Amino acid sequence: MSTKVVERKPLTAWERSYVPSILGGLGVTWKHFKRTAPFLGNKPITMEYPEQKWVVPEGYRGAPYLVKDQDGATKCVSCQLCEFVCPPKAIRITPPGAEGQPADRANAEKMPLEFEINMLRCIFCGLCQEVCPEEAIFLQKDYSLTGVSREEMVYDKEKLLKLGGTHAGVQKWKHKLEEAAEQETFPVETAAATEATK
Amino acid sequence: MDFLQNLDPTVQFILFSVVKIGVVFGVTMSFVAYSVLVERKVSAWIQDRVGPNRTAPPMAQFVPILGPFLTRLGIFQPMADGLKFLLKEDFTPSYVRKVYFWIAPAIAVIPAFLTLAVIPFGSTLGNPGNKMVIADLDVGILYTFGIVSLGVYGIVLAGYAANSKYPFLGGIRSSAQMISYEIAMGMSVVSVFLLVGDLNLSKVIEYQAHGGWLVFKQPLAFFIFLVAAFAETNRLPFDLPESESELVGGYHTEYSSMKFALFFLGEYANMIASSAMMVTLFFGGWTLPFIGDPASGLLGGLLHIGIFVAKMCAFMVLFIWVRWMFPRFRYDQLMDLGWRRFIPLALANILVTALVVAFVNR
Amino acid sequence: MSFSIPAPLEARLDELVTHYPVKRSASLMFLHALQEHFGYLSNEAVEWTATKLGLQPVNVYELVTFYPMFRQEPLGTTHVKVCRTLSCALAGSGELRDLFCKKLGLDSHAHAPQTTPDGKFTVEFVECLAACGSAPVILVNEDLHERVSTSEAEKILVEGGRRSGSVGGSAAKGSANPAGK
Amino acid sequence: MSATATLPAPAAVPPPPPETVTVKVNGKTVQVPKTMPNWQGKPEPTTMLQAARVAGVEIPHYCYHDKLPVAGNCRMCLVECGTPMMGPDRKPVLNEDGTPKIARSVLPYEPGTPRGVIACATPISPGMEIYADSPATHQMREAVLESLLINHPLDCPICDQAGECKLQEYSVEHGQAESRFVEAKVHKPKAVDLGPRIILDDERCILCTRCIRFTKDIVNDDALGIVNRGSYNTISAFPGKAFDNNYTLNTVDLCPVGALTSKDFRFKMRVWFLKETSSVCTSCGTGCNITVGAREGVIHRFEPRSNDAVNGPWMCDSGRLNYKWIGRADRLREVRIGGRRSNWSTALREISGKLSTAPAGSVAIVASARQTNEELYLLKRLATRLGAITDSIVREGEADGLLVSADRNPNSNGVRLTGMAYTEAGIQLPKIAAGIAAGTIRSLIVFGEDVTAHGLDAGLLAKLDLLVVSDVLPNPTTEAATHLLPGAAPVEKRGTLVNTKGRLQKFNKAVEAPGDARPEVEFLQELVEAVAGPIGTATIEGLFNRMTAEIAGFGGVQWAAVGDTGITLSL
Repeated sequence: MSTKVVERKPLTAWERSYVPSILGGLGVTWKHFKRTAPFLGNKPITMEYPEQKWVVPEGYRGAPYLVKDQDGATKCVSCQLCEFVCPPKAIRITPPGAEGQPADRANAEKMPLEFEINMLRCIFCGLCQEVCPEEAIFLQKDYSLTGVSREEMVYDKEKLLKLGGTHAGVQKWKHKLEEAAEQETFPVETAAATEATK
Repeated sequence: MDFLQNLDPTVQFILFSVVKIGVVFGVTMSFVAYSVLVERKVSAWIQDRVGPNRTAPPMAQFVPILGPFLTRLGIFQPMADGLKFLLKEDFTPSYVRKVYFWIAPAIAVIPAFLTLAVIPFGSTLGNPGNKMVIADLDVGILYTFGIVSLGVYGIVLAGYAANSKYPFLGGIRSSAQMISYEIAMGMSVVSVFLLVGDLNLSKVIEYQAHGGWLVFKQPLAFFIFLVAAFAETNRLPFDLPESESELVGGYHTEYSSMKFALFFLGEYANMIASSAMMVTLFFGGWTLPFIGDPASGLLGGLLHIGIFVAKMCAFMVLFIWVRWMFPRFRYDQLMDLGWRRFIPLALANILVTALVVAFVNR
Repeated sequence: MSFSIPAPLEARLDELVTHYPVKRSASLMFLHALQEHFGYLSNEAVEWTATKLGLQPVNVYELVTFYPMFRQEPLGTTHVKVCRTLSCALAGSGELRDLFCKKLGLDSHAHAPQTTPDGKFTVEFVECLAACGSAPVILVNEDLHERVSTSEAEKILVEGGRRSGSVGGSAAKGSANPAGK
Repeated sequence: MSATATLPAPAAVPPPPPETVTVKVNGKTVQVPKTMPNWQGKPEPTTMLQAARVAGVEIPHYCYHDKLPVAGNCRMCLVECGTPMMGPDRKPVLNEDGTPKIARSVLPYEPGTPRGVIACATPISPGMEIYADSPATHQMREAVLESLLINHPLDCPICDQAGECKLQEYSVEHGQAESRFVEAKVHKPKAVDLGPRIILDDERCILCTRCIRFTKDIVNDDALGIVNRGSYNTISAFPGKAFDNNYTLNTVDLCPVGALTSKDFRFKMRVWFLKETSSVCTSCGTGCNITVGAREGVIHRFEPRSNDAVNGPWMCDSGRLNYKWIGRADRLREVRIGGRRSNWSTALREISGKLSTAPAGSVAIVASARQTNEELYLLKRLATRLGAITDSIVREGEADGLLVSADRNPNSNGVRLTGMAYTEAGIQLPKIAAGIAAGTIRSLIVFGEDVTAHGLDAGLLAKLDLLVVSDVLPNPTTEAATHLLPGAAPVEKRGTLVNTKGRLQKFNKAVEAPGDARPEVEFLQELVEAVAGPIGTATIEGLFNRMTAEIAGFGGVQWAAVGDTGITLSL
């Protein structure tokens, strides 16, 4: 630990009268006034929000939505890791169960029966996105979420998928199925699986 | 006009006084409203912002070009603010001392308006007897100081009545600050009156109309008066009674709605009064270097009023400007400045002026 | 399909069991015998073996799926085994197989043995047939053909088309559809 | 190899023989018994894995299971070891400091290369050193895991085993961070319907054969086998034959990976959300120890809890799936008086008022052998005070020689011990019926049984002045009740049961009872205190201790002595 002692020059009498500082302050404020006031410069840096929209930077953590793959199928396989990791417990997933609807894409076997995010609880921490093994949930750019009731702010699966849009990526399950179809080892089963893709 | 001239002088005096009071009061009120707007706009521009630019009455949008332009300038903002002050819930906390709590805002605002009574805001209007001052007192300046020192009661009472520590601290600070600077302010003016030789403010203007503005003869007195005026009106850099960052809102922390608005009104009315005083005492009042004689006609009278108002506006802008330029003083610095700098300086100034008047001007 | 074991065969197998200290040891011999008789091992054959030897069907089924020489599907009348081990592969057995598959309309990339729909031919790619010196080698039913050329292969196909069925249970099916190439 | 002999494991493990062997595990010297019980409980030379356990070192393993024959095929338990070196004179070679020189096991054809041995199947020898933490051991584990993961689909997100998967756990603990395998994986059949309760995912299977050995050696139903060859090995039943014995779901527990999954639990809930509560199965008199997995008041599964004195690590499928009625929509959840909704205080006040003034002999109580000892004890106090005639209902089925008992009541012994039924249950029922018919019995208290199916039909019940019924699900008796008290299912309360072999076991509360329903002990206590005077304790523990002190059959056992796995009473 070394301490650096900052040498402060003693103020001269002129400086101690505050006059130079006052003049300096006047100069600074005048410069800005001149730049911003109408008829002089008119260059305010304030963004006028509802009309002018902010350009959301890369990596911004907005509302988490579910995404679909390029074939329009739900990517989520209902592994519930996000539900587990979610610090404010905003995510609520209902797994399909044994008789529940089959996944809408080939080979994934499973997709959530219901997927709810309570946007009032969500703290936009991004852990759900980080933990998702399927790249099915992403924090997107939406930052102004409004509603007139608490119920409305609980986004269900349909809404989340609609808002989330499509996210292309490695189609893990489809790829596995294609790979399996190439192998002739278990032709009967793979044929059935291929049929399931349609 | 003739029937006015033919009225009984007493009736005429009463009639004119009532009109003058009404006009001065109305103009001051709208001045307060719009100085708030100017304050917001100027601060916005100094900080590269836009300032109030949304509020508009519903019909404003139907006026092409002008409507949106005025809206962007925020012309309608003070109306909305005023309406809001009137309509907001007037909340009185249960723990306050109710009588004082209710009286305090009134005490804060009334002296500010009373000060304006002795300000000669123009020469004459219409006939030569009709002086543009509500009360042409011969002891105008004493009256002013007497009234101004009452203003502190409103703030002290507000701080005390709120029965809460932040307002209380604000009130304490305020009383100390105001008392301190009143001395410096009063002393600075003594030298002016030594030169003029009269306490009537109209006479001060008369003196300046011929003898030149007193700011050139008494720059030190002006400077002390200016700084003390900032302190007296609780404006930055001397807004310690309010100081949001330390005392939440200072003496008016517990106030809302119209009672809060009265404090607000009081502060701006004080600013206006101080500006008017400075214009009168040091900047020749309604005169200009080449316009010194009382007006003979209606037009000239209005011109003089215009000159006065313009000078006053300049000071208002100065008040506003300074607010966005300086950081707040520390309390000990404030006291130090008042007692150990300004009072000796003012005393010295009196002495020097007295000597000059006694030996040189004789 | 009715499943019946001729009495002499059953008697021979019953006798076979007595050769071993543990009944289970006879399972491979049973399966060979049954495959020889039926041409392939149906699930019924597996169950019959298991019952005979006091086993669970899955125990026998494990054996059947383990050994490549056991078939669970009927074979074609002409069973062509093309060697795919190194020396034959270098000498062009891959092309031979492609030729067979193309002529017979079979998928040349399939892993498992493939039989034509009319049941006449089965083509299989197999491991070493132990005649590396005379590659490429193919085994047509029980006959080894060495240094097989394309023309020879085509000749084999023609011969096979004429063959009227001598291999196992699928023979009847094969001859029922005489429309050759 | 008979399953009958193995399943109900011997009541008391014989004390370890005095003979011990000294071995070193990770440099720590330990004395281990020369023999230890094998999967059937018979003494066998102690293996390295068991010795390491004694030393407190867990050697990772997949195919090895305490209660299954050793197969030694997963190779996960490979460890490096060494034995004392023998000189040509057959004397131990010594180091310079006088300690015996240890020869590390090396490959015979590549001398010097360390060679691992499988700890699960290798018996220890005196002076042996086990290096469960050496670099070579770690390397072997890493290699084995890599090999097991080559064709594994890595579909943990959809796999029900995730969270309790040995493959996951060991991969984290012993595996490599990244896969070096770039070729296409072998794809095997997925979601194969193996039987009515089991789904098999062949891709996830690591061929440890635990399931095969379990069904062959424990259940005696040799239904599964490994078919095909090499990389294409799959577990399979014979085509067309379903894997459908009453113990199939144990293979799901046994399966160290997610290959065998339960159809019942499939895709229902991730295991890490489940709150686990120790409990006891109440489907039959065996009283298998179970773990209840519940989340937010919903029961998702029962799993066996290991208890060698009762069920070992197994339980039957019928018991395991016997939980769905608990969440049924038609559960009784309202207190009813004369069919109208009421509340507990009113109902209990009315009942105790009527019972207090009932003449002796005019009250009958039908208890249930599904009730806990504490409830039965309270009922007995009530019966004693009222001079009531009591009985319980017999419920019999067929025993399967393994875990399912012929007695389908979980607490028949408790009923006998508390004296709610005489040596033989059910013999008093005709007397009660006759009493009601004759008008001598005016009040009937029924707990958890449908008496209309046992000789007390609706006509008889209509003759009663007071019919107090406590039950969980509606039935004709609850319809006829003048006072209906909704009770709690076993998973919604605490208590003790005595199984057919006299094992006293306690179970805990996993979820809350729905609606107004309350555990019977709570309201019975209020009722008994109102009618028969204060008991002096308000807790289950206190009640239990009072009961065992009063009733000789319980042998004065204290609640604290019962423990998680129970205590055997001499009946």
